Amino acid sequence: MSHGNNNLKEELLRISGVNPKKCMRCGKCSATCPAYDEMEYHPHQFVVMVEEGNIEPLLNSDSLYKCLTCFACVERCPRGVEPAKLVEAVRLVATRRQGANHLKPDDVPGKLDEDLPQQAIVSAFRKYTK
Amino acid sequence: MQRIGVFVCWCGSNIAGTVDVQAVSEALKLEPGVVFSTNYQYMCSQAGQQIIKDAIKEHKLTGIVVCSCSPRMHEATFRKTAAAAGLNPYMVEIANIREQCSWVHKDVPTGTEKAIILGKAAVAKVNLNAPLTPGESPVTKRALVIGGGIAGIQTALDIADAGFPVDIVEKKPTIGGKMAQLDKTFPTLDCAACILTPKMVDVAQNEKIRIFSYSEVEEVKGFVGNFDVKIKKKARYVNEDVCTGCGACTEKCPQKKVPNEFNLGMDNRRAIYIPFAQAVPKVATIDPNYCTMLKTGKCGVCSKVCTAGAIDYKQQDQIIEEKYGAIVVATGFNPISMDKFEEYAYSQSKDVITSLEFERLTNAAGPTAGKLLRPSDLEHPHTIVFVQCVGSRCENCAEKGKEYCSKICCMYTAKHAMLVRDKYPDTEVYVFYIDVRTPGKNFDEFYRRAVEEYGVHYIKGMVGKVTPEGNKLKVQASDLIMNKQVHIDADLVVLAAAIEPDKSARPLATMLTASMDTNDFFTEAHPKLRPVESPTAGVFLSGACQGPKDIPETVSQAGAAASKVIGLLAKDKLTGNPCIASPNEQMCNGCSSCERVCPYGAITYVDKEFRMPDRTTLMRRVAQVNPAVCQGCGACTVACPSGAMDLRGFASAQIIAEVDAICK
Amino acid sequence: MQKITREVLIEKAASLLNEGVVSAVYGWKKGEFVYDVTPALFTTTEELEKEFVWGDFCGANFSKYLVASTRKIEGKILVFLKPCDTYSFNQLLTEHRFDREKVYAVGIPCEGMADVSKVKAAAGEGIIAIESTEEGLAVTTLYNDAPVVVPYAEALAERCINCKSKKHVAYDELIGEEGDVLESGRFDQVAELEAMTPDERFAFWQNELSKCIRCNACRDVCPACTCEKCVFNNPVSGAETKAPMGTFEEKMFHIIRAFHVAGRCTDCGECSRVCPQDIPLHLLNRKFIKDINTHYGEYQAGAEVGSRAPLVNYTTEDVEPCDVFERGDKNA
Amino acid sequence: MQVNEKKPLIVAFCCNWCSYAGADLAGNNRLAYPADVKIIRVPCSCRVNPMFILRAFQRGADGVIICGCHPGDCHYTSGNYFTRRRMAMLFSMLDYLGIEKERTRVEWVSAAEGAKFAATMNDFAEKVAALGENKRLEDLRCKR
Repeated sequence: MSHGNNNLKEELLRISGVNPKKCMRCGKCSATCPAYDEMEYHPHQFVVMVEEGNIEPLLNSDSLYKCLTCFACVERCPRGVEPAKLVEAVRLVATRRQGANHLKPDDVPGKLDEDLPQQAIVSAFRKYTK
Repeated sequence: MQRIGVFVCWCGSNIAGTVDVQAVSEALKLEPGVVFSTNYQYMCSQAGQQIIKDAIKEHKLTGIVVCSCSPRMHEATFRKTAAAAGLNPYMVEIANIREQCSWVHKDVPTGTEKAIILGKAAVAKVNLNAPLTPGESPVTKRALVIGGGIAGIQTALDIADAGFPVDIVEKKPTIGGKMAQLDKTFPTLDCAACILTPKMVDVAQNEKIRIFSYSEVEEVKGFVGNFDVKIKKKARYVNEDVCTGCGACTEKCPQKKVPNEFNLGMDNRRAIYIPFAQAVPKVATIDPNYCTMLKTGKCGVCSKVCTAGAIDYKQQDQIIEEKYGAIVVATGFNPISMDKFEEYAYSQSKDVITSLEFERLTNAAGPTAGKLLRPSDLEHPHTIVFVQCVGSRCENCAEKGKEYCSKICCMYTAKHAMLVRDKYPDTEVYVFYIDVRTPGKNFDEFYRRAVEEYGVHYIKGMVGKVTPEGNKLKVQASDLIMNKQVHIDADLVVLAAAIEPDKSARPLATMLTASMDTNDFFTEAHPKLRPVESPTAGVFLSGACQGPKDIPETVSQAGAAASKVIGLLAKDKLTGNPCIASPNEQMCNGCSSCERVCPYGAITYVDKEFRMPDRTTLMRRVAQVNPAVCQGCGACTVACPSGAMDLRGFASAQIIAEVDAICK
Repeated sequence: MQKITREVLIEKAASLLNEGVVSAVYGWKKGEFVYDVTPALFTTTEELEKEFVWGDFCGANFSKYLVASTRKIEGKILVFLKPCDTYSFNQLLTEHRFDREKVYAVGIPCEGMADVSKVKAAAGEGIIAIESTEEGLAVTTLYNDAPVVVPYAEALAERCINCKSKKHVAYDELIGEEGDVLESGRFDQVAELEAMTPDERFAFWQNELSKCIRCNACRDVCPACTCEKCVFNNPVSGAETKAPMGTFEEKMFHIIRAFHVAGRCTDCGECSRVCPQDIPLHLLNRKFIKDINTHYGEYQAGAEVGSRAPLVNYTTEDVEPCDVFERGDKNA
Repeated sequence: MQVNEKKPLIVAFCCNWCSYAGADLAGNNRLAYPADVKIIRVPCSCRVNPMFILRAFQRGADGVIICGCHPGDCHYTSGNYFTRRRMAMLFSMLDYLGIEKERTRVEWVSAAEGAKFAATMNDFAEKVAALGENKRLEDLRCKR
């Protein structure tokens, strides 16, 4: 059922060194994940979705940045699939796609927070955009 | 020089249609050694065979070549024909000019040319054939069963039933094995003891069966039909023949703090003990690691209370030597250690238990007399979480778990869940599973009953973490169907631990030269067609020593192994395959290369005396092939650096002669 | 230049002979020329004093001699083993080729042995004397007045340049300091050959093997070739040949020989040392060792007694024969 | 024999239990493959000594193929595992000596794989024919 982006999948597998085919869908990674409730896509979904080539939703999801990289999923996975490495790889691809543009003007309103000094936003905007 | 007869078969038009049979028989007449050559419509027919028989007699043939169909079809036929005419059957070679010539090639010149070449190769081979006689060896009509669990018990009973004497060697003080520890059995839920203990009694009462309990196999020598076995009967410090099993000693023994292995350490026994009420033999055993008398020389209570005078502190290990014709391995399994699975807090909380421990907790003869109580505070648990596949199907954690599926866990977990809900409907039961595997008669129905009738909560997903907090166990798991992480406050967590072969199996396999896989399960001679035989002739496999198995499967394999043993013991003599390896001792280096590749352990080494040209003698290590054990694969012949090892019937010189004839 | 002296070895041998611990000693003695040092069996201290030699041409590995001599000689035999020799020693023990009880093994350090071909190339033919000096080998020939000094680095035999181990894996007693297993570049040349095209490889080997005169020296010196009867001497083996009748037989001889010792060859390099035609025979053996290491896991024959040689072993996951060519061969 | 065009000669060593039976099945199903393929029956592929292979080349074979049971299905449980190691090593060595690697092959053919047997032989014969005569392991004294 490979309908998605195969080039991207290849790249992710190469970066991470993970073989998602080894996953037997037990969900122990997600069972052990401390950031589970924060995430839209959970560790086991990363594995399944990458395998299916359904990667865009992952790239656009905040889940990427909710992963604590605690490696509990890697430690507990009975098949040695290492989901955290896959999350890391997706994160890397997302970062690379942005180029030097780490912050878009559209992102700013969402980041606004009463406690945050305006100056910080402005300097971040300078620093993280091309 | 051989006198060879060549017989070319037409096989009606099957061969004659694409091969000029007349030309073939004419051409082969000119080959070295050939004194007679003919062709006939159907060589395998009565008349055809008669032609061969007559020619053997008339032309004093020493070897024959039949150019016909595949040897897999009629080699046996023509060997019999030759034997009937007084020729050694192994002087027959077949040139396959039907399946591998006339049927696959289209025109007559091509077919004829190839048929001639194949015929020449067969003639070249027969020129180097030598008469072979199959070896014979007697059969000791007694079987040894190693392991006294349900597999060993059933095998022994079946063999004894056929009238052959059987010895069971069991390392524990009683037979019964794992099944004796179980409470109920799936899928019928009859009590394990109710169906097992009568069988144990049958074993004890069967006069064909001897039980060596508290004993281990020390050494195995010999080969199929003729094994010499040394059995070590460990000192139990109780005279078995005198002890009545009254149990007085086990009540009076002052050493009360010995972990009871039968209840998996969940309660204590005395230093002198009978493992359980229905033990066979029902004889007490003193545990030398705990007995004050044996350790310090002061106590002697058991001796004083024993009215039969059975206690013998001076008893020594005893070696029993016996001959056997067949050996059945039934060494069984154990759950793997849970210590390394920190995430389940097995070693942190008494209330995280294995399924086997759960069996004891629900067993009427167990530490809680059958009441389901938490080990930590003996309270009744209201929420129970079962975790499946703990250590099974675990690929990356070789030091922790096993790569294979343990097969029995799905079913016993369904059983446990169902029993809990049946006895204690106020208890919530959750089962976390990856897959539920229930192939087997009435198995899936059983599992569905647990869900549908008993309301067990089956959740697809694994438990990630168990944290003891107060008197609760915080269970964090994933529910893959609902795509959420679930948190359950459980009172009891039951781990379906993977099973592994008993630790005694590996050294035993070495003794038996029986092969094992990387998981230490015994390998079968053929995975489909010979599932109860080990590749080592005369060694049979019964039960979980060969792979994870439930009771019905174990019992059927036990019966199958028994029938194989009976088939072997029913023979007075074993006739071997004469096409076996044989070493040229003059050329043998004794280097052990051949031994290492032999799948059957047929090769041993002896120090042999050689007379040297200068009239001195020399002792040198040389290989010997046991003709009763060798199956004739020829692996050794290539491993041998000096070429000392050769294979009868497929000798190097013969194969080279064929190569030469084909390439000429 | 060797660190230990001849005197130390003679003293050790003499004392063991005199104490009656051993009844004979394997050592080196001068051959016809200074550089063709030959193996010898000494039974008296007088012989030792007179003929025992130790220096940069004592390459001979005695392990193999133990097979025959332990059968003939009463009592123990003292054998001096350089680190690489100890591997052969162990391999022979693995194959039960001699009785360990009949041998007293003394491990001695080795700084690498000289290759006479290299010395001749540097100093010329007609060598009449070679002196080991601090700077190198001082070589006196018939044609020069003053000795030519060949630095050790230039004289070192190929197998010693790529020394795999200075550690002794077997001995009863060790003289001098123990060394370590080394990282060597011994497979570099094999890799170079592998990187060639098949035609280039064929040309290379055709050229090398056609030099073979079938003197059998490689076989006779090889510590893995201790068969009671060699297949090449056995008329029924199908491999018996006596003379290099054509290019096929040279190839067959070396292929079969390399295959027979595959997994058992410790890479001691004796074959190449003794080859009168300077054929790089070690490159055949190293090819097998390299393949074994690549496909079946690192294995050093003789590193321990009783280990199971790779070709009498298997795993169910082994590489398929069609896939062994996939090893960086750009032409594959 | 016609000498106009020399046909390649192929020696196939087949184990008795799987591949030889597979060849028989190819026959039963009348699946054609070149007559240049000549089969030698051995009890197990592990009986094949490298000596036999070299001998075949010496005597004029242009290709040698060894067929055995699939790994794990050996009638003798482990014979073909040894074959696999030995032949991997031998073929690698032949390749190292510059001998065309297409001239040698190991193929696992079960007793049920008649079609695979025929296809394998067709393919192998074609590859060997494409290489032409065996020159690199020939023995001039044994020329046909």
